[in-house]
Amino acid sequence: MSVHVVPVKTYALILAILLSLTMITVRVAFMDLGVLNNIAALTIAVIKMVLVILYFMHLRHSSRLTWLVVAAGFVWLGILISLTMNDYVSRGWLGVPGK
Amino acid sequence: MEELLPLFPEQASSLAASVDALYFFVIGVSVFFSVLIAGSLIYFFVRYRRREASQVGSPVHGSVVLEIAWTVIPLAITMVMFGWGAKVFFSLSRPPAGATEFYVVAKQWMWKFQHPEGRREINELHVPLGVPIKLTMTSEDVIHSFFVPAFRVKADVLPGRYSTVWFAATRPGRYHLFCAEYCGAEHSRMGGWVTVMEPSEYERWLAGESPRRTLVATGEEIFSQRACNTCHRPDTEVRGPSLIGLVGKQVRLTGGRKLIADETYIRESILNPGAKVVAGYEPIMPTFQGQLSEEELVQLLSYIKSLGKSAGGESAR
Amino acid sequence: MASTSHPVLAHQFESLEQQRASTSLGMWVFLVTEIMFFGGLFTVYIVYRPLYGEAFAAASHHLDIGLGGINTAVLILSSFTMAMAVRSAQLGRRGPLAVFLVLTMLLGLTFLGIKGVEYRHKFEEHLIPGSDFRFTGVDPRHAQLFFSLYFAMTGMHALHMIIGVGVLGWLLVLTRRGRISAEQYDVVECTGLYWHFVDIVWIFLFPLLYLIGRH
Amino acid sequence: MKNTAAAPDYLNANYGIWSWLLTTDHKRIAILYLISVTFFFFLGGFFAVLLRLELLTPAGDLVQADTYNRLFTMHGVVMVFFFLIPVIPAVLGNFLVPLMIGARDLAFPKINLASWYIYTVGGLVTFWAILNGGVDTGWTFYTPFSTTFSNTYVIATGLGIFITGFSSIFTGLNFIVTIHRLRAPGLTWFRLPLFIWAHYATSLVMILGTPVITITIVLVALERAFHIGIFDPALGGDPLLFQHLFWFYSHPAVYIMVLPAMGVVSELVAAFARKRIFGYEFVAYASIAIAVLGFLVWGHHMFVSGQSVYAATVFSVLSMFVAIPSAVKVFNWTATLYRGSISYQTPLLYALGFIGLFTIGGLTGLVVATLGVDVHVHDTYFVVAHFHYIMVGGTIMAYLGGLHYWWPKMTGKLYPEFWAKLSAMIIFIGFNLTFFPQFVLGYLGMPRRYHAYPEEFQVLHVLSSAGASILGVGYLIPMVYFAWSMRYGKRCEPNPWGAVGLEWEAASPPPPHNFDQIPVVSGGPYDYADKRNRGG
Repeated sequence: MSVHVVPVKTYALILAILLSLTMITVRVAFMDLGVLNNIAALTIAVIKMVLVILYFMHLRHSSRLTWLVVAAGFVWLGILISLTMNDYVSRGWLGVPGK
Repeated sequence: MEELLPLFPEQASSLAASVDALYFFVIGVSVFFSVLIAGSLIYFFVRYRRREASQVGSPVHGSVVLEIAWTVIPLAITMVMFGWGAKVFFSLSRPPAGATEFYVVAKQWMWKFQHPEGRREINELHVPLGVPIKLTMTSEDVIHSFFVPAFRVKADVLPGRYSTVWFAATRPGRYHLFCAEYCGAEHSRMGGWVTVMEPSEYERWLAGESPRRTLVATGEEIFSQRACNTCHRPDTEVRGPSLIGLVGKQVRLTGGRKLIADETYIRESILNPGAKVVAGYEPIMPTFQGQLSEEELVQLLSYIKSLGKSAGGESAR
Repeated sequence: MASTSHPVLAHQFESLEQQRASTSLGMWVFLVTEIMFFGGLFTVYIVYRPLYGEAFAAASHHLDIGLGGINTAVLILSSFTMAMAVRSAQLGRRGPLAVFLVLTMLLGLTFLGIKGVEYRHKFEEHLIPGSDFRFTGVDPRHAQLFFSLYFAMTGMHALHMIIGVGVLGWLLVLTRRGRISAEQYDVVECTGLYWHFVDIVWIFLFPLLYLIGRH
Repeated sequence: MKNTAAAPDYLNANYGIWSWLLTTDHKRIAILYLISVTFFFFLGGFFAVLLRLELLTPAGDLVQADTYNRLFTMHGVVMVFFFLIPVIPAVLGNFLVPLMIGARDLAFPKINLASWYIYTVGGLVTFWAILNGGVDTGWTFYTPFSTTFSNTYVIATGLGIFITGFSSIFTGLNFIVTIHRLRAPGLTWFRLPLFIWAHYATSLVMILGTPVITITIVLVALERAFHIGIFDPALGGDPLLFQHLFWFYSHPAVYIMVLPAMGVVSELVAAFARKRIFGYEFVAYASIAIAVLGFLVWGHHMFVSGQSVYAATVFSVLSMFVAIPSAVKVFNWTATLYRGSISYQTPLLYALGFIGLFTIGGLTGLVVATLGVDVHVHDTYFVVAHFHYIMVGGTIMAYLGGLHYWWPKMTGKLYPEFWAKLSAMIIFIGFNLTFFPQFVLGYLGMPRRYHAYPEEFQVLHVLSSAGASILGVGYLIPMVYFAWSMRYGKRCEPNPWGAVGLEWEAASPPPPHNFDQIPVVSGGPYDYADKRNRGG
C-alpha cells in the first residue's frame, strides 16, 4: 500500500482556513441574525470538521471502506438524535393531552 | 374454577372489547404461524431423516419467489396489525370531550384521588358506571404507572408533568388497580381497587360525606390566598397575562417560540415562572416551588381550567 | 510462512500491508464508538437547548469567550502539529517527529491549563452544579442544567485530552528508542486520528456552549 | 494415535496458569470467557431460583420486599450484561471466527485478551456491589428512582456495567476488523458461513450502541453523586430522555443476544441436514437488516411512558418492519430441512427448540409492538414471558446447541449423547412450563417486579415455579457431563459430524495457530452436494 504523504503546504493552508473560520464564527455570533445564528455556527463547525477529517485525518486518500465507516458513525448519530427529537418535537401533534 | 385459575381478565370498560379483539387477531396470526412452522419442522424431521451415514441433503438452494412471498405476506399482515393497533391506541389516548375530570397524585407508595366534587380517596377510587372519566395524573417522587387490567388502560405517572388516562366503566364491580412501573420497595403493594357504582348509588356515596367544597372552589381560594389575583386578573393585563381561556390556547413566549398552554405548562409556570415567560411580560412572578403541594397545584389547575369554561366555552386548539 | 519472519509483522497477518490496513480500520471503528459516546451528550444538549433557550443563553454569557476562543485556536494548532508529526513519521524522520510530538503535547497541556483556569473561575462564581450553585437570572434551574452539560461535555473532552497527552508521551519514548520508522508508524497515525477526533469534538463544543445568543 | 506423533494443540502447547492468563490465543481466551460466563450464568440463575421460590405464595413471605427487588435487579443485571450479551460472541465467536475465515487469530489478539480482563474487572466490581447489598433499581435503572431515590449500590453497579461495556466494544471492533481484513484468499463475502454474517451484524450493534449506554451510565452516576439534574424533573431534567438513551442501546442489545444465536442455528441446521441453507443470501442480508432496523424501534418500550403519540406511532410501524427479517430467517431454516439428510443429534434438537421458541417469542413481540394491545400488556408478565422466550428460549438454546456441536472441536472429546438428549428434552419442557403460564398471567394483568400478588394468580405462578425447577435441573446436567467429558470423554476424530466448513479442516482441538498453511477457498459454504459428488 503506497502511503500518501501530504505536502506541508496543504497542512498549512488547512490550518489557516481553520483559524480564520474560528474568527468568523465568533464574529458572526455577535451579529443578530435570528435563527440564522445557530445555522451559521453549525455550518461553520461542520465545514471545519470536514476539513479536519479530509486532510488532517487523510480521509481524502483513504479506502472506500474507511469512508463507509465514517458515514456509518454519522448516520447512527443521526438516528439517535432524530428519533429522540421526533418525540420532543411532536408532543401535542395528535391532540392528545400531555402527549 | 374460574376464581382459582382465571385465564382471561374481565371486560369492564367501553374499550376493553376492542383491545381484546385486536389481541385475538394478533394471537390468532401467531398461532397460525407457530403451528405452520412447528408442523413443517416435525414433518420434515421425520420425513427426511438420515437413512445411511454418508447420505447428504439434496441440492436445493432457494427460491426467490418463496423469499418474496414470505417477506411480503408477513409485511402485509403486520401492517394490518399496526393500523388496527394505532386506531385502538388513539381511542385509548384521546379522552372524549366532556369527560369528567378526576385528579390523581401518586407517591411512594399510594394513590391519592380527588373527585371534582372535592371528595378525596386513597388507594380506592369510586366511579359512576357509564360516565367517561378522565384522570389527570402526576407524581410526587418517582415514575409510577396507573393500571387497571379490567379497563385495559395504563399510563405512566411522571413527576413534573401531567399525564392522562380515560375510561368509561361498563360493569359495576370492584377491580384491581396496580402500579405497573417499578417504583421502589413497596411497589407491589402500591395498588388498590376501583369500584364501579350505578350513578345513583355513586351520588349517594358522594353525599355520604359531610359537604365539602368542590375542587374549583378550593382552587379559587388558593388563587386569592396566594395573591395570584393581584397580577392575573380579568380587568387588566398590565402585570400578568389573563388566565381566562388559557388552557389549550397557543401562547407566544419571549424569544418568539410558541406553544400550547397545557396543564404541564401551567404547572411549570407556577413553580418555575422564569422558564417560559409570555411575550410582552417581565419575568417578575415569584416562584412557588416548595410552597404548594401537588394536590394544591391540581386544585389551582382545575380552577384555572374552569376560568376558560365560564368565559365562553373551550377555546379552539 | 516466510512473511512471518518480518520483525514488525504480527503472526496473524500475512503482510505488512494487511497489518496496516487492519490497524487503520480498527482505529476508525474505534472513533465511530467515540462519535456515539459523545453523541449521547450532544443528544442531551440538543433536546434541552430548544426547550430552555433563554436560560441556556443567559448561562452561556457566564463563559469566557476569550479563553474559549484562544483554546479553540490552541487545539487547532495542535492538530496541525500532530498532522506534521504523522507526516514526519511517514517519511521516517525521527528528529522532526520528536519535535512535533513535544509541540503537540505542549499545546495540549496549554489547552488543559486554560480549561483549568476557566473551571476555577466557575468555581469562584458558584457556577458548579449542586448545592452551592448560585445564579441570578430568571431560570436558575435550567441555567444549572446548562452548566451540568457544560461540565459533563468539556469534562469528557478534557479527559480525552489527558489520555491523548499521555499517549503522546508514550510515543515520544518509542521515538527516542528508535521504534518508529517509515515502515512501522501505525501507532503515530492512530494517535493522530484520535487527536484530530478530539479536536473535532471541541470544534462543536465551542459554538454550542460559548456562542449562544451573544448578540 | 501415538502421542509422539501428535503435534501440540492449543490446549497442551504450553502449561501453567500464566500460559492461560497471558495468552493471546483466541481459542484460549474463548475458554477463559467460557469459565467466566458460566459463573455468571449460575449466579444469575441462583437469583432466579430465589425469585421463583418467593413467587410460590402470593403473600410475599419468603424474603422482604426490599430483598426481592434486589434479587430481580441483580438477576437482570447479571444475566443481561454478564451472560447474555457476551455469551455467544465471546465464547463461540471468539473460538470460531478466525477458524471459519481461515485466519491464525483475530486481528488484535492483545485487545482480545484485554477485553476478557475488562469483562472480568467489570464483573468483579458488580459482584462486589452485589455482596455489599446489591442494587434495587431494576436492570433498567429508570430515573429519577435510580438517581435520587434508591439507597443501594447504583454507582458501583453502574461502574461494573460501564467497564464491561468496553469489553463488548473491543470484541465487536476485533470481529469487524478481522472479518474485513483477515479472510482467507478466495473467501468472498458470499462464501462466508452465516455464523460469520451474524457475528458481523452483532459487532455493528456492539460498536454503535454500547457507547451510548456507557455515557448514559456516566450521566446517571454524575447525577446521583452531584445532583446535576439532567434526568430528574425535580432538578429541571426529563426522565424520558434517560429512557430514550437507555433503550437506544438496550433494545439493540437484544439483537446482540439473538443475532449470534441465529448464526449458530444456521450452522447447526446446515450441518445436521447436510444441506446448504435455503436462501443463503437472504438469511445473510436478514442479519444485517436486523442490526440496522433494530436501532429504529427503541420507542416501543415507551408506548405508555408519556412520549408523544406521534412518536409512538412511528416506533410501532418501525417495530413491525424488524419482525420481517426475523420471519424470513425462520422460514428459511424450516425450508432447509426440506429434502435434507436429517440426523437426530443433540445440537439439532437444540436448533429446532430454538426455532420453535424463537418463533413464539418473535410473534408475541408483535403483540407488544401493536400499540393498542401494548398499553394493556406493557410492564406485565406478558412482556416478561416474551423476552424470556427470546433470550432463554432463543439465545441459551442456541448457545447450548452450539456448545455441543463444537465441543469436539474445542476439547477433542465427545459428550455423552444420551445425557445430552435427555437434558435437551428436560430444558425444553421446563422452559415452556416456566414461561408459558406467564403469558396468561400477563394478559390477566399481573404486573412485573411484584413481590406480592393477588391470590387468584397463584396457580399460574406455582406452575411457573415448578417449570423453573425442572429447567434448573436441565441446566445442571450439561454442566456435569461437560466437565466429565473433558477428562473422561471419548476422544473423537477431527470431524465427528461429517460437517463442512473451514473450522473442521483444522485438527480437533486445533493447533495454536490454527492453520499451518492459510487455506485457499474456492467455493461457497455448506457445499454438501459437492462433497457427495466427490464421494467424500
